[in-house]
Amino acid sequence: MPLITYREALNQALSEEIARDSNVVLMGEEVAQFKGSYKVSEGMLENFGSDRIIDTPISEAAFSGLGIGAAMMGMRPVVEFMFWSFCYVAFDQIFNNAASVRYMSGGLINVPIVFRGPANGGTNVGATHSHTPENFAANTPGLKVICPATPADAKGMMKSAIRDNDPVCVMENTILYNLQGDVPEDNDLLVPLGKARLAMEGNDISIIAHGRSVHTAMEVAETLSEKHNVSAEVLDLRSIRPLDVDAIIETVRKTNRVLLVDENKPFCGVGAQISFLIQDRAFDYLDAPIKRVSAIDAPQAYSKVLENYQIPNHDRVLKKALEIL
Amino acid sequence: MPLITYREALNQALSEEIARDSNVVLMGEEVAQFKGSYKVSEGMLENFGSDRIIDTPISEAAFSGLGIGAAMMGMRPVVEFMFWSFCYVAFDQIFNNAASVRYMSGGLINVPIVFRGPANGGTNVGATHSHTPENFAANTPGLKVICPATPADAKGMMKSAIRDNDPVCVMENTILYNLQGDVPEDNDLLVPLGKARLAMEGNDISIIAHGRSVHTAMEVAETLSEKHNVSAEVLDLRSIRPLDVDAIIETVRKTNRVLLVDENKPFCGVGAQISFLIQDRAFDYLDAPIKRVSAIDAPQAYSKVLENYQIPNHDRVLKKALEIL
Amino acid sequence: MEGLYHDTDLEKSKEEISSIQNESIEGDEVRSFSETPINKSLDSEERVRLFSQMMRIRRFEERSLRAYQQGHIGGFLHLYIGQEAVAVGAVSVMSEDDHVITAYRDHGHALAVGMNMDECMAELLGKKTGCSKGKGGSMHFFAPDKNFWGGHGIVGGQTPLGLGIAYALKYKGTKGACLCFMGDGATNQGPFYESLNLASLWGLPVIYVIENNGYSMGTAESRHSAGEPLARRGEVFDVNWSVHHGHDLYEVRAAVHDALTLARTESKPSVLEIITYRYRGHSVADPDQTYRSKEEIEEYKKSKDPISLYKDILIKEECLTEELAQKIDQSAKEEADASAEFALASPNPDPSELMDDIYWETDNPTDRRSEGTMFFECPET
Amino acid sequence: MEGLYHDTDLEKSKEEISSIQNESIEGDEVRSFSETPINKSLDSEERVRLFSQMMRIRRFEERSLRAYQQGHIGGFLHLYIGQEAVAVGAVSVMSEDDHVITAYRDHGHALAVGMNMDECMAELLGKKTGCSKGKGGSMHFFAPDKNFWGGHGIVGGQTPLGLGIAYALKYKGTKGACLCFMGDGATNQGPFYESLNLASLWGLPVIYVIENNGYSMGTAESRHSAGEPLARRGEVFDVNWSVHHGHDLYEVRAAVHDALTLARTESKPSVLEIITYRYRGHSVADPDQTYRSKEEIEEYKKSKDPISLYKDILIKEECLTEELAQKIDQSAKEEADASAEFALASPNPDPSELMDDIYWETDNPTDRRSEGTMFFECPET
Ligand SMILES: Cc1ncc(C[n+]2csc(CCOP(=O)(O)OP(=O)(O)O)c2C)c(N)n1
Ligand SMILES: Cc1ncc(C[n+]2csc(CCOP(=O)(O)OP(=O)(O)O)c2C)c(N)n1
Ligand SMILES: [Mg+2]
Ligand SMILES: [Mg+2]
Repeated sequence: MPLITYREALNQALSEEIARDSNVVLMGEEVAQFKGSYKVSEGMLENFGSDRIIDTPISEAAFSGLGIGAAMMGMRPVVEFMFWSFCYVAFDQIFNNAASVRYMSGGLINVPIVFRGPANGGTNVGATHSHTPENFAANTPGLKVICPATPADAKGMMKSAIRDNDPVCVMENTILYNLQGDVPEDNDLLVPLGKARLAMEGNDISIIAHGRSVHTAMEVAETLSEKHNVSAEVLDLRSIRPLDVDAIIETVRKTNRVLLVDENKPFCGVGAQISFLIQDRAFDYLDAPIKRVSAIDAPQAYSKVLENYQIPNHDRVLKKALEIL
Repeated sequence: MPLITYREALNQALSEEIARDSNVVLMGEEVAQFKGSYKVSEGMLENFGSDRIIDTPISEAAFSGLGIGAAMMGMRPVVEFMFWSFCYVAFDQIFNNAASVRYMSGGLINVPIVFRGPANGGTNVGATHSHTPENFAANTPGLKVICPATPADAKGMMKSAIRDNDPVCVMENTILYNLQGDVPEDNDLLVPLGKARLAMEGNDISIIAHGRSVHTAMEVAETLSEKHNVSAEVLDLRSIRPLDVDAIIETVRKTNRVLLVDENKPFCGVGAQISFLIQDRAFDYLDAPIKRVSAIDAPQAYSKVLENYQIPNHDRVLKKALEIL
Repeated sequence: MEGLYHDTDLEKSKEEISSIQNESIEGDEVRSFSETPINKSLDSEERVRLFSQMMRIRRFEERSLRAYQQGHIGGFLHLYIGQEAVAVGAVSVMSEDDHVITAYRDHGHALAVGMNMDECMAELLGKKTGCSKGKGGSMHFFAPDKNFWGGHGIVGGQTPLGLGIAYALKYKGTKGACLCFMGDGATNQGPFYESLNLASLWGLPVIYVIENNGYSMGTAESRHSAGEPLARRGEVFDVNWSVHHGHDLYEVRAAVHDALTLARTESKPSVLEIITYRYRGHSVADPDQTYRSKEEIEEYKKSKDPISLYKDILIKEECLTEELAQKIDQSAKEEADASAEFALASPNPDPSELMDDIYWETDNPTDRRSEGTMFFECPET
Repeated sequence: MEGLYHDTDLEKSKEEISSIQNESIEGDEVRSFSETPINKSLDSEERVRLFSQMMRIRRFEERSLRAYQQGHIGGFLHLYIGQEAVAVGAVSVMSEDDHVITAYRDHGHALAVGMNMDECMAELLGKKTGCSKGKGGSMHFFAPDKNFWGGHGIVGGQTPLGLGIAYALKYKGTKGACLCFMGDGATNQGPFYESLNLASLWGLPVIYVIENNGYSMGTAESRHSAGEPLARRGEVFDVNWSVHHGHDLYEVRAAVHDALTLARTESKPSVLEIITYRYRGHSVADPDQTYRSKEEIEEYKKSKDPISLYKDILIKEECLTEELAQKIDQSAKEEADASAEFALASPNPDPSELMDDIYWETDNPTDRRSEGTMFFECPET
């Protein structure tokens, strides 16, 4: 299997689906001539031309809505946000129109659109550019939301998202773009939405995470094993909605101790919902309270020192894991 | 104590604060000449003139941002959304600018603004008009959010919100506007943010709710007492952020069983966060899993029959309570 | 609204705005729009059908108002009464490749595109037989099979969607256009301007039809917008624009036809402002007394009613007699009554249906590719 | 950008756009803006101070670029180099009751209003001594005590805030105005148009200064906007507008002075478009090769550099000698170097400070009126 980056995996997924289906187009700020602000769409303008790879003005509300209108008509637009943070200026289009138009039409319409872009902290770009709205999207029936953590998932889940007949929010991570991983060379590599990935098997504690926090969880699991003789299981959620509740319950029943890690701000972050589900469905299996590590509850700080502490990092996660054990 | 409606209580709070402080103005669509879409601001244009009670065009992003800019300059604007649902077209202004400008300026600026309006379902206005974004607001450090359930709180908390030096989101409820209650005739009636209200004392189960769900919880508590010989305690959160965590833990320690009721959609709704807090801090006091009743997980339905079932109603809450007991 | 002819100063701007021609306040000159090819080409039957459509819309809405007052309808009910010539005129010049999208005041457009009264009235009553199965309500009528994409409740929120429909048409090489209706108040929403810029920049066949009824809820145009006329907002984006009388069905047809032709042949957008008036409150619940006078409403009903003006024209044109007009009216009333009966007799949706129509995938379980839990609180079964 | 003078066709529109006068490509005619009262009134010392300010901004940014390249700065760094005459010219005609707000390319404005290099450089390095204590970063400089309200990262997001500042000034009866700076790309955000309408409707003293540097990131103006010039967008809202050369400090001063006077005396908004150019990539990380040629950049540096053009003028005006200019330059460099040393030597903020500056109330615990838990995950103590 070829070793490629998360960025290349996304590029392959987009390119393959654009080649495969003439209804698929990619649009967003700087995706074409500039090759993408994070170079995800490098080479695509040359390969597919300006009808398929489309530069937009800084009009997120208009081009999100444009994508939704086009999707209602049977196209399959992939709309890039340079950062997911910018969905705030297009919030109504995504959270009302994309999410509700099927319902309000009694099922007459469906909206096969993908909204994608990075949603993460850790790059010192400050409060307005570091939002992680997967909890907002997952709160909204009608939307699906996924957070691939590996190159293979970036490719396989992106392809599934594009072929999905419902609106899917794909939340990537700028820090993962350079991450390398094995990715099968398969034009039909489809990783289903809603299926978690057991990233590491273990017996003593379940660390449940998504996005970049999966990698932090893996590092902590290694430290736990090496330095503390603790065998941690790591579950990568991959998809927030649909959610692999069964896999969550299974690991909890096995280890009886849970640590939830994600980059959301804590109040009503994804971890809150998962903790509810666990205590609801595996109450008798819990040997200790469920703990969470999320972003520290401040607007995202600019300073490296502050931000590195603010987002879940190895030490904070390790410390919390040890508290549970 | 005079018996007045929730609507009149809001009107009194706004009027008293406008009379008291020349920096306070009320602006929004139809608040002046039309007297408010829900007549909350009836008579205020006549009393305070068009400099203080200001009709705006349908430009939520602009007038929210205008309010924030004016608040940065020391004014205390009260910005009305005809429905909180319309905050989606002003999302960036509220969730970035109002929430983060203090932080990004290292504390040089504060934003004493109130955003208010109804945020509720139950009136058959469909998916786009029935959002309850208190979970989104509470997720966002920098914002405060309150959901008064009674006329006395509507008045006392609104006054506190206006005098608060931080941005406060006040989420009202169209169905409560006609609710009557005793409200002290006190120009300085200030109900502090962040203090829950024990609405009913009991021993067997804690029903924790906010907004209109408090009244549903009370009805259920009565049914439980009358028909099932169960003594329920009802805690009205009143404020979501700040949150009265102590009061929550106290009632849980007392009854050992918890039912959370709110109108949020379930995934990452307010109940999710509260369930996390309870299991985290009162794990050993729980005799049964925490249960929740929230809005059923679909875009808000238009049909009365569907919507009355969709939002937490007496029967659904009762059924869930009985499951726990 | 200062005077009777909206505060766009229709009268004053007559010279500047070429599209407004031959306005005759006294109403006794010959109107030039009957002479435009698109109107001349109408045969007598077609002319009468247009009359009948306007009549049907009005009677449908009057009937729905009664249903509301009788407590059968909840939520909002925004009536279109007074504006009928806009939807009927515009839709009547559409080809089968043209599409429509509008705001929440959508009953007129729905009936004009050919939705039937039964499904519409049933939707108002929130019934299972409604066009959206009772899930959308008054503000959210849809009929994609009739190229009608709703019915949208958030002011201005449909303007980017209309752009997307036009984009898809152009992308697929269809020689069609999208008519995107909106109110005067909706011009105050930012996404409209973002859309104008994109429409012009990319040459998209979208036509923004501003139905300027003089008020955004209770706010008169002069209190919500600076700079007039509103259609001129297109100018600075190099978008064609013009202003028209909405009480004149022929003028609406001519204007929309021209814009559609421009869209089809040159793939260019337009902004059309159609001056019109609503007789009823913003929605049924609104008192309607705080912001305009009874006299103003009466004056409009008397001298600018699109239906009676058109009736007079048809009688002059000898396409219609008073008698036939009465018959048409009577049958519209009966159809509306029947739709109310249909709606009343229809079943309510069942709570078990709450979870349908959210995701295509859960509605088509055999084709479902995703796994996992999709819903987190469902009706008890 | 098609040619060298932006694709606003500055040349062609010369006749139409009254504000653009006496453009001399060869640069040897006398410029009329030196004759306007606001410029004539400048004494020699003041003229030199303006030169020095531009120089300081340039050297500061060059130094910050080096710090970035050395790995001391993370995140974004959007340099203003090439545009200095806009901020310096505009701010130089402000009175003490006038206010400024801008976007993320804010270092120039910050230094122009009088922030010192140390606090700015320290902020770039995320240090405790930074103007925002390391919490805001490059895009978020603030100095309310100097009437400077930031530094805003979301494109167009500051346009309603600027409106609000103007609103507050008018409400309080202060005869001041708000200068709201924005880029050409920012005109594509809807809230700008909502703000223009409100500014005009309510007569608010806000001046939108579009710093048109020809590009929205890598997207040339002709690829992001239809209809030119951009300032004309104000016209349909009845907002005064004009287009100006940003390489001419005197012209910027004259234009902003006129707009400020209009704002102060008649409480009317304006849109000023200032044609300018940035020499560096959109941000430091950007390669800058995909969308414009080296030749284009060189041509601008050679013939339109605001600093060297102004230097020539001052020498002609006998306010400056080459020698003095060199000295000023040298001292700007030294000041910039010193600021880098200051920043490097400054302490980082401590994680315990993460929770400060979120709420006024938690920062002022003795005055706290609310109760309950405000934060849900805090640094361990
Ligand atoms: C974003 C948003 N803000 C406010 C409303 C509430 N609202 C519904 S209709 C309306 C007035 C719209 O006026 P106009 O666009 O002129 O259309 P008309 O009602 O006259 O047909 C308002 C304020 C809304 N639905 N959406
Ligand atoms: C809403 C939003 N969308 C996208 C971005 C990313 N972005 C930052 S600056 C920029 C280009 C802005 O260009 P312009 O307004 O011309 O200003 P300039 O950079 O030329 O000063 C973009 C796309 C953003 N910050 N905010
Ligand atoms: Mg209107
Ligand atoms: Mg630019």
